[in-house]
Amino acid sequence: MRIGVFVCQCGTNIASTVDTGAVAQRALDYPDVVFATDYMYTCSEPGQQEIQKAIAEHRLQGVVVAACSPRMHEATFRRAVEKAGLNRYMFEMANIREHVSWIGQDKGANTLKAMELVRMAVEKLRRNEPLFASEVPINKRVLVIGGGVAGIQAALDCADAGLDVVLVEREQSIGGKMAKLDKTFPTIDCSSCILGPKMVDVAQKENITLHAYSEVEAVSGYIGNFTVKIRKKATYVDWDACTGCGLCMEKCPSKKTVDRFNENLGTTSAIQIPFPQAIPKKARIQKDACRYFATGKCKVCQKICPTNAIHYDMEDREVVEEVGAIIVATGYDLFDPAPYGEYGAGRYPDVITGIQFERILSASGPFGGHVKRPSDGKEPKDIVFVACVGSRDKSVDRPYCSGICCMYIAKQAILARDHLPGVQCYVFYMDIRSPGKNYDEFVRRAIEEYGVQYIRGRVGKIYPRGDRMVVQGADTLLGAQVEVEADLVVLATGVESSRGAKELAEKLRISYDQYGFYMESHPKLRPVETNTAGVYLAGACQGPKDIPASVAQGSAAASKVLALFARDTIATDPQVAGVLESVCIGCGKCLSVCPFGAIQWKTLRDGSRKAEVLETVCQGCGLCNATCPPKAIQLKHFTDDQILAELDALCA
Amino acid sequence: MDEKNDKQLRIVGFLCNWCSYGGADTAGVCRFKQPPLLRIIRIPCTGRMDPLFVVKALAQGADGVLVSGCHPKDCHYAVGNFYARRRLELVKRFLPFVGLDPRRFHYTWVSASEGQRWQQVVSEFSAVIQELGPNPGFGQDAVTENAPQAVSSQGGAGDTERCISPRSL
Amino acid sequence: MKNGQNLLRIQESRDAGFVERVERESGQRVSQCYQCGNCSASCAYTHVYDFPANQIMRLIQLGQRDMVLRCRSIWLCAQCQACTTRCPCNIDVARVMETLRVMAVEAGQVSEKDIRLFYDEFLKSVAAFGRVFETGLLAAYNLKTGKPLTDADLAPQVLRKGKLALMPQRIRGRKEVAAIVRRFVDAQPQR
Amino acid sequence: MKRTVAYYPGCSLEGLAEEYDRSTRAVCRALGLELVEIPDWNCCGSTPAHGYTPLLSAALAGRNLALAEDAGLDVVMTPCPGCLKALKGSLEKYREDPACFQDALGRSFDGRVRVVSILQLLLERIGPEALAQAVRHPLTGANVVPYYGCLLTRPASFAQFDDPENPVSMDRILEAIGCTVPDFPFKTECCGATYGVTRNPIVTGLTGRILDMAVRVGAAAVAVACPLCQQNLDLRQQQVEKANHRSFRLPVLYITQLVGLALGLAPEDLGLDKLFVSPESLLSRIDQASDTADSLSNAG
Ligand SMILES: Cc1cc2nc3c(=O)[nH]c(=O)nc-3n(C[C@H](O)[C@H](O)[C@H](O)COP(=O)(O)OP(=O)(O)OC[C@H]3O[C@@H](n4cnc5c(N)ncnc54)[C@H](O)[C@@H]3O)c2cc1C
Ligand SMILES: Cc1cc2nc3c(=O)[nH]c(=O)nc-3n(C[C@H](O)[C@H](O)[C@H](O)COP(=O)(O)OP(=O)(O)OC[C@H]3O[C@@H](n4cnc5c(N)ncnc54)[C@H](O)[C@@H]3O)c2cc1C
Ligand code: SF4
Ligand code: SF4
Ligand code: SF4
Ligand code: SF4
Ligand code: SF4
Ligand code: SF4
Ligand code: SF4
Ligand code: SF4
Repeated sequence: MRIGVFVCQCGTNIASTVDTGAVAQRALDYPDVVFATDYMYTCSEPGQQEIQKAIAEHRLQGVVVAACSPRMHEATFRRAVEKAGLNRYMFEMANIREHVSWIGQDKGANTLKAMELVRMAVEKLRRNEPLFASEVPINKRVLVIGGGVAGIQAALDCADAGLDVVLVEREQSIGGKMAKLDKTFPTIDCSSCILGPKMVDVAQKENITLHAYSEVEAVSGYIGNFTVKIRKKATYVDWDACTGCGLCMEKCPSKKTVDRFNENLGTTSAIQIPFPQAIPKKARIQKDACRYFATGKCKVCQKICPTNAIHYDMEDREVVEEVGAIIVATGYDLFDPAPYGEYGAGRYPDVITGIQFERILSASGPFGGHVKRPSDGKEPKDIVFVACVGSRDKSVDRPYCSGICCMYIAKQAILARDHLPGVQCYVFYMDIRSPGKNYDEFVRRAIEEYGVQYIRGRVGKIYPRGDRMVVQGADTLLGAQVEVEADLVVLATGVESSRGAKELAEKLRISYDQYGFYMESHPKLRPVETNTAGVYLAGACQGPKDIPASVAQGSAAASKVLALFARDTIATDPQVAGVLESVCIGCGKCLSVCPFGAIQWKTLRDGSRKAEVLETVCQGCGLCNATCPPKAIQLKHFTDDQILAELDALCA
Repeated sequence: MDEKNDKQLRIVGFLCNWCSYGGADTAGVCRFKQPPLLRIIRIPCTGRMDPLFVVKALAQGADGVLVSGCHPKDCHYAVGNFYARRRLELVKRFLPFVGLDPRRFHYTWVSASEGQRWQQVVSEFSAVIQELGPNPGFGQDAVTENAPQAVSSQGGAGDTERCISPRSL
Repeated sequence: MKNGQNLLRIQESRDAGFVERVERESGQRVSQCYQCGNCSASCAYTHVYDFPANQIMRLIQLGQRDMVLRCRSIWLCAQCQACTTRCPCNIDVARVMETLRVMAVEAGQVSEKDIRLFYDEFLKSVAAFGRVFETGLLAAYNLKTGKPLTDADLAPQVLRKGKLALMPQRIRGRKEVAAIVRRFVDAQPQR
Repeated sequence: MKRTVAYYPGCSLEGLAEEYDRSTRAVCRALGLELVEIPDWNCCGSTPAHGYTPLLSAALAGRNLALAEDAGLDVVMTPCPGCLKALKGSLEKYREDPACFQDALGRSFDGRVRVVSILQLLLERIGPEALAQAVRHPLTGANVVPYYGCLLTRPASFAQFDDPENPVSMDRILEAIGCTVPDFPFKTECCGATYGVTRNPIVTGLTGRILDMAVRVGAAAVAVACPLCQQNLDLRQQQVEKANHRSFRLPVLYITQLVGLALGLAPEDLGLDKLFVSPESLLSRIDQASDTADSLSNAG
């Protein structure tokens, strides 16, 4: 190999504490080096031309630049050598500025160190090989998992841009938590008025395929080309036939079915459309509540259905979708307050959760929007809200803030006052967290205009006295124990990761934190990407989030997909792992360590099993390389050979 | 001037590209002075670290080996540094058996913004190596088993792993 | 703050090592208390405390050693464990209160002398007989506090039911028990 | 499972709570549980020892555990939650630092024993079903609220038995013997504990609150499992009534007394005569109820 070495003076940045001339001179002694020089500003236009000229003149096959950090200019020089006809990977940098000239004053020691670094770079370069990026075609369809507001937003944005969208929702209808809300902070607009049209859009867009009451079973493939198996769960109603007329619900004799959409505050029929605005508006039989499934008798719905949509023998069905990118928007679940025995949730009917109160406030809720307490239907005179139930509490393993409850408490207190002007609201809180635009003003309005009493302290115990509940708490501002008698107590239960979040993450090969929230690539700079290329995040599945933030993320994830799909192919980074089949013993260690699932089995003609790297999936971490017992799998550009050569150059 | 014959002590550093290499750059940009013993080899991730590299370096006469990567929950590749920690911990325990002083090997976590911390890591480790003197080769070191880690800024090494991988680790 | 102490020059009265000492001796991370107030909300004695439990925790965090050790709350705490059961930071508040009591005795800063006296008489009784002699304990306590009529209203009833022993139970191993008590009590400074 | 259990009555059960001792022994005997009183046991030190230093408490209580061990017994039962706490604390201290513990104790100790309350013993060794079967006179028609007191199940990490906020062990026993158990929100509220003597007004206040809640939920009697609770609720009930200007006249019985009644044991064996508030009202109700039941079944 014919190697050229360029030692940069960087003005005086390097030259003042490194004898660049001597370094260049010394480089000529290294094997394969046929040309060496020092230069004032190597990265400048003329500096780059100098390199190109030398490549031509000295028929160089590789170039070493000893200058600043490769994190600064590696890309610049790679482009320069490429222009002169070399492969961009036949280039190495020695960092003699950040790692040498700027950190030491002793010119002798610095010069010596610079020489060694150059020698290491030369030795590595001697073992470099040309690498070529490959182009893979992109399947421009996108899968959105979860049809809450975040998923809906992402699906609509993608569909608006003309993409084919597959939306998978686990429940019978899309809408997520927002569909259950009455009004929304900080503007108090009606949740279904703003979400409803978006849900209808989803149903009407021709390029959105909605699989409701379905779950993702398996995901294979990689960015640009995923294959997804989806299980459509049996609804016992043929949705192609069902018109959503609701006759079956009316006539179904099994009316005592717990109404999950209304957070167990009411009852519904065994065959049900969860709420009037449901999308798709189709009926489903809840098997465990249906008389026919229990006793073999009934079939009332089948008789009444005008379109013969009922099929008791329906089974789960599997569909396969091919997509190029995946947006995960599976949202969150709410903390079950049962561990707080002292609050009596579950034991006392008038101790409810925030989402239950949301249903009580809703005109389509169990009480038709009249604020009543569940125990006896009386209108409450005093309502107490308890903040941070299952949040910021290490004793129940929920040390994080749920981020939304301070705001929804203020909203619910305001709405309660709007519904029942005579009602007095109290809020026990530790801190009020309201950092969004117009958020603190909203809380102040609750306090100042709506007269909501905020009490700074946690609640110790809630117990019944007569037909009211006594809330025993502290007012730490007063330094006193306080008691408030209430007709209704609302526990602001915290946000936790969606049920099944971890299992889904494993299918998608994305990571999650210890509480089951998905991990973004970078908390600030790559908030909707995951470490698995082609998989993006939106909404509360990444962490507690309100609607504005969820929607913003939905759009952000969609824009990431659009950016990816703006090209027909993707170039892959060729610095990936590769397997030397003759050396591979088929032990499978690399398959089990690869964090990205980039390695798969390949069977050779002789029947032997060898590892094979999916170059488009491999991220180039090198874990497999370090793990492989016979060193059959090597990370290109960072092979054992290359690293050991650097080591040898230094020590030998 | 021939660097090969110079009796200066040498430390080989293996630094991950994303965090620690950047941290060393930051220290440079901030002009944080450091002893000139260290020679850095850039690797994509500490997960790339083959324990063999450490042993080879010391066997070939490097006076010290320093490995540094991203903080445990910050790994660019999610879990690479987690594997690294387990492997390097084993190396550390293995060194005394081949007659090498385990103090010649140190691993830690430094992020790209922690220039100051990098300066401290390098200075302290260099001081340790200077105190130990030149590497006499296999079996020659006055091995102190269970020698307390001489570098105090090891912070990250003991940090608890909070990043959970979807695959069994 | 109660006690009319509405100005605290934090550094003047600060004992910097206090938090650490309390943490070490109680095994509890008092510095993790984030002042939610649940301990005070749960404590049945907050109404008689001079400082509610959460303020004790706060004062410890601020290193206000004297104020903490001299306060009455630590002596009125009944060790009912309500605070400990409910603290969201997993702090065993009752254990902290108990630790403070021990520290107050060591420092000779006991505020509620009669409660301390009751403890002393109790242990004397145990050391003497191996078991407490309730009648004798009550008599001694009443005599020493100068409140001879404490619970006098109950005495006739108790006697009628034959429930109050007039003679102490002496166990065989009382010397051994006395030795145990002495190992600790003698090590304490006198009030 | 070994039927023999080491029995640690504790000082209270020798004095003001002697009926707890008597009824405990009687009930265990009737249910086939053999109690072996720890020979020459000593006071556990109670709150005062703990107030000095937990290690003193641990050592005083520990002597009893060591004696039980010497007697070859591996389960120690004590009816008193105060003693229970001291004995469990002793085991904890031993586990923390065996050497230091043995120094304080002045004898050797293996830490093999387990400490349980009478409730735990009844539930673990007999169980509600078997108990219900052993009942001869179900206390049908009796509204009895279970009052556990603050110490029995708290702190949870220590007690490792039942729920710290809403315990149900006593509820289950009461239901097994036929009682009706109303929801009682003050199951674990503190009654004033040891401050009967030193801070009487605190006790009359806290105890008054508990009795008031018991009356509100319709209790005809309170079941307790703690001698201190019993003293405050029963012996001091008159003081409480005076301080609160109202009358409760609410019988307060040890759970063992109630179980004994249901098992058909003689009132003398249960020490019912030792209660200050007469249980007459409760007993007559039960009689009435069972009379009606009898006559109903006769008629049927
Ligand atoms: C009581 C209460 C009041 C609130 N009030 C307001 C308010 O006034 N203003 C405001 O801004 N925010 C409010 N919020 C917060 C709001 O609910 C959330 O910000 C929002 O719902 C988050 O949307 P999302 O799409 O990320 O999640 P979700 O709404 O949870 O939607 C996730 C969807 O994914 C589906 N899913 C989950 N797992 C899978 C799977 N494996 N496969 C397929 N589908 C799956 C779920 O069924 C669900 O439909 C309130 C929250 C509560 C609890
Ligand atoms: C003390 C402090 C500490 C902080 N610490 C953190 C932290 O630790 N973590 C964190 O996440 N956030 C932190 N922040 C917040 C962080 O600074 C902002 O979130 C972030 O900088 C916002 O980025 P931006 O691009 O929206 O706005 P900016 O950073 O304000 O950038 C706007 C740019 O637009 C230019 N500009 C303005 N008007 C015009 C015009 N008319 N024409 C052309 N150009 C224009 C400005 O010159 C500027 O360069 C901190 C903020 C402060 C004040
Ligand atoms: S299943 Fe039939 S009856 Fe029921 S809603 Fe659908 S079309 Fe109407
Ligand atoms: S068959 Fe089932 S779903 Fe249909 S009407 Fe009868 S109970 Fe309802
Ligand atoms: S948002 Fe408010 S109520 Fe919710 S967890 Fe955070 S601080 Fe508590
Ligand atoms: S204004 Fe800033 S400092 Fe004040 S509460 Fe809001 S976020 Fe915190
Ligand atoms: S280099 Fe990393 S991502 Fe690539 S195959 Fe190996 S382990 Fe997987
Ligand atoms: S670890 Fe190495 S030998 Fe084992 S399967 Fe992978 S490539 Fe082949
Ligand atoms: S243990 Fe003490 S401080 Fe805690 S609640 Fe009980 S009496 Fe109050
Ligand atoms: S309950 Fe715990 S965190 Fe809350 S104030 Fe008390 S000690 Fe502090």
